Amino acid sequence: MRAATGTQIFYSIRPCTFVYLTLVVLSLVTWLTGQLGLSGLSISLIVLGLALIKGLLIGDYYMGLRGLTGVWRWAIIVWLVIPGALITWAFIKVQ
Amino acid sequence: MSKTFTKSMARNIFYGGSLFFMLLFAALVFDSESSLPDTDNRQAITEEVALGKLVWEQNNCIGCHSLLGEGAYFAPELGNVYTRFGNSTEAIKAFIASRPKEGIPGRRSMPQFNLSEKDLNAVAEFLKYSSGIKNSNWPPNIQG
Amino acid sequence: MNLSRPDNERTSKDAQYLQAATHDRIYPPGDLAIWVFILAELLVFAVFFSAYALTRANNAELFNTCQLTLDANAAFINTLALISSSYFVMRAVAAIREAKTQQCIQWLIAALAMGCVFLIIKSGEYVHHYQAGINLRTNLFYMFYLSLTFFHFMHVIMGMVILTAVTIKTRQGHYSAAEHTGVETGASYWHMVDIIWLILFPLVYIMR
Amino acid sequence: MQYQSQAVAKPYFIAAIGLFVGQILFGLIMGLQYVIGDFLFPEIPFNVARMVHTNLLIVWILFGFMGAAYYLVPEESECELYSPKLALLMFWVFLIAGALTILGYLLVPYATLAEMTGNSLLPTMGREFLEQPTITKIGIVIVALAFLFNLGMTMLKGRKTVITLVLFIGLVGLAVFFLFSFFNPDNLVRDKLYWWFVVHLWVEGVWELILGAILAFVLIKTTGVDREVIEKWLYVIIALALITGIIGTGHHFFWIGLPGYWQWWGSIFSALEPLPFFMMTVFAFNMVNQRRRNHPNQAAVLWALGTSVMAFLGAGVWGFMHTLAPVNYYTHGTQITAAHGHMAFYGAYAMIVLTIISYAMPMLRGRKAANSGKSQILEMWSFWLMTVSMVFITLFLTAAGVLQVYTQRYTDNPQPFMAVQERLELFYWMREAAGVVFLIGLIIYIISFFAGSNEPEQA
Repeated sequence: MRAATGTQIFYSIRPCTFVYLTLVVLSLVTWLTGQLGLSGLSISLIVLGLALIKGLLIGDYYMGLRGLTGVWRWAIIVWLVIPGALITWAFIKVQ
Repeated sequence: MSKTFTKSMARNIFYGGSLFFMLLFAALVFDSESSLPDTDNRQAITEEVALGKLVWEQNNCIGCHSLLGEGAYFAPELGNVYTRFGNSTEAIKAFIASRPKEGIPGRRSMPQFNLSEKDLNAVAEFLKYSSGIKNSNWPPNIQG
Repeated sequence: MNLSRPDNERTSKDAQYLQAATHDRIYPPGDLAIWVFILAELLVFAVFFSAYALTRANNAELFNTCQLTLDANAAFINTLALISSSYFVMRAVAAIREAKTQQCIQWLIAALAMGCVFLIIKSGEYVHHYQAGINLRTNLFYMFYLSLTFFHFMHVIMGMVILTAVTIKTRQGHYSAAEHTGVETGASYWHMVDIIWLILFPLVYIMR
Repeated sequence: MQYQSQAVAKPYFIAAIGLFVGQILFGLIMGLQYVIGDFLFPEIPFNVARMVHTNLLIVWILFGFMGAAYYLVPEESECELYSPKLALLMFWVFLIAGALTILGYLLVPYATLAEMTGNSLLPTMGREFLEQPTITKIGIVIVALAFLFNLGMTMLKGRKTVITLVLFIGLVGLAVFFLFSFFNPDNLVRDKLYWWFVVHLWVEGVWELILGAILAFVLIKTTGVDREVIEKWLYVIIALALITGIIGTGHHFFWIGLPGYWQWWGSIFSALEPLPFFMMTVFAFNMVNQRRRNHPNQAAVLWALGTSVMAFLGAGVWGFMHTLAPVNYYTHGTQITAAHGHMAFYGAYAMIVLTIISYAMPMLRGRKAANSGKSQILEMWSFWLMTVSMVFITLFLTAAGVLQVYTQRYTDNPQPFMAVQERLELFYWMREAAGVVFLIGLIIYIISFFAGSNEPEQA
């Protein structure tokens, strides 16, 4: 049994609603990029960057990793950064 | 702060995860089965080839050779022996039939299996069929 | 932008949150066992994503051509569905923390409904591909596209099974403000399903 | 020994060790045939020696698993075995069937054996590791069913623990997947596809559950760490093993005529297969470090730790080395495969059986917990001799494999198979030498059962 001391309450609703709206807007931008037929390295990398930011927001605010002192938050960051870097490298290679 | 790490959750993950991946595996195998006619050279499977496979098995050829890379590594790969022997079943038959009974002093030698003409033909046809399987261009070269 | 800035009306509550934030938390919410599983799954997807990008590097023309045959609109709607359901799940966790069981159940059902939307739209895409004769063996692009999305699709189903189980247990009164690890555990898994799609969507549908 | 019926494990363990000796002798014969091609030809051609070598391996490991189950299930369930008589009967059935099969391999040509046993009625023979006559295979199924029935009934009437449950799931899986050995279509591609359902889903699937359960049992007993903790780890490890291992089967589907997507699915999942083995190593060392007591049987602890390390090296590292499709394209079916096979089988399955034997045998032979110090020292010597020589066998075969790949596969001027084999002779000689050291280790292992047997237990 865990005591309800408040230590378990680590994300409040309002910031998460902001996060939600941010995620919607960023996804909209991504979608519009496709609709406008934008392509090329810089566009791709911006889209990728947005995706990684979205991932970080989910990890921090929804998964509740923000403020963790141990390795767990880093696990998600590393998960975002390493494939992100590999994808970036692969896209640069094509050009 | 205490960490929550319960046995029941670990158990659920074991059962759920295993079931999940078994289903995924089954789905992939099912898809593979439906695609096999494109690659497995099944139109070449005659009764003779089927007999050849039985001869292959009943003489435990896999105990020395590999076939499509699987088996023992004591003797050459035979998935492509048909092409290596100049697309000739005759050459395969001649090789098998001419193995010395007492071996070759100091060297590896294939046993003399005393196959009947029918079995000999069949196993050569089986190897010819095997060489027609589309297996992503393996082995890398003719030497197997 | 400081998203956790305290608001006047909710000062006491937010002060509590802030206190929580400064308190040394080491472990993420939910059962640690699910986090081991989540990391393993994320690892698989990370490798899959990287493999996609690296293969694309050698087949850019093929990938760019085939990408145009995908329905980015459907994928966008699916993105919204998953983001929303993640938000709903977050609300469900917040509700159970305040012992609002009924609200928790409602949010969970809303999240499940969003999951259904995702499955329906994605299935529609698959039917479309199937009718066009596209399968895992068509070419490298479709191999990756179908593998990645189908693998993710199965995770959505898995996540929905978990959320359904959590909903039922919530309804049966298994969780309280003090003890609701199960809800957090299910939520964490569901957010993982979401986070994967958020990378998958731009990578496979948009980036070119 | 807490329950009378645990004693049925003893003949199983003795048979396992006996067959192990046979396996090693035939391994040495084969090793010699690699360099002196006509050694024992035509009396024992290589294919016969290999069949005996691999089949003895499978049979003695199975004996070990059964013995382990008969030993630990009563103790875990806290009740006597449902039917010790049935267990003993099945022991003799299995031993006699196994012995007859091996004698059949050795005394008559394989084709004659096939004819004698009516293979053409239901052809299942002549496929790697599944060379047993169809009748033997049916016998194995019957023994397995009786065995599972016996265990199941015991578990039903007693305490249900995670260890017995996991062990039982593993053993049921072993029996179920073996049924695929009866499926042998004329289509070579489908034959190979389902053949792997036995071979891969055994060694990289359900056997890992058995391995995990036995290891967990020995660790609970020797370290005194809380059962709850160990069982949690066990669940996580076997979950990861199956999550990676099931789709990991795809690493066998690269070059046998199956669709190309297996190269991706198989590579990705099997690349993660080392993870559960790594966790197992961490787990074993953690538990021993957190031990609440020093168990007098230090040899058993050594075997348990050794298993976790060698399984990780053999199955994990050596498996990963050639599991990625672009690498495997060149290494498939070379001595690299042989190297991996040797260390993985020894490290994971031979060693876990030796672990449970090491733990249980003193009790089965009427001691309280452990052998005398003298006996344990000899046993530890045998551990190091066998393990280190297996590392060297693996290294020499790996070196041979690398050279083989370079001269036969990864080159513009590929040499014929036999020409390459001659260039590998030095490595094969060194492998044989390491094999002799392994045999010496095994002999010392057997001596350790008799040395100091009238001396008091190590405290």
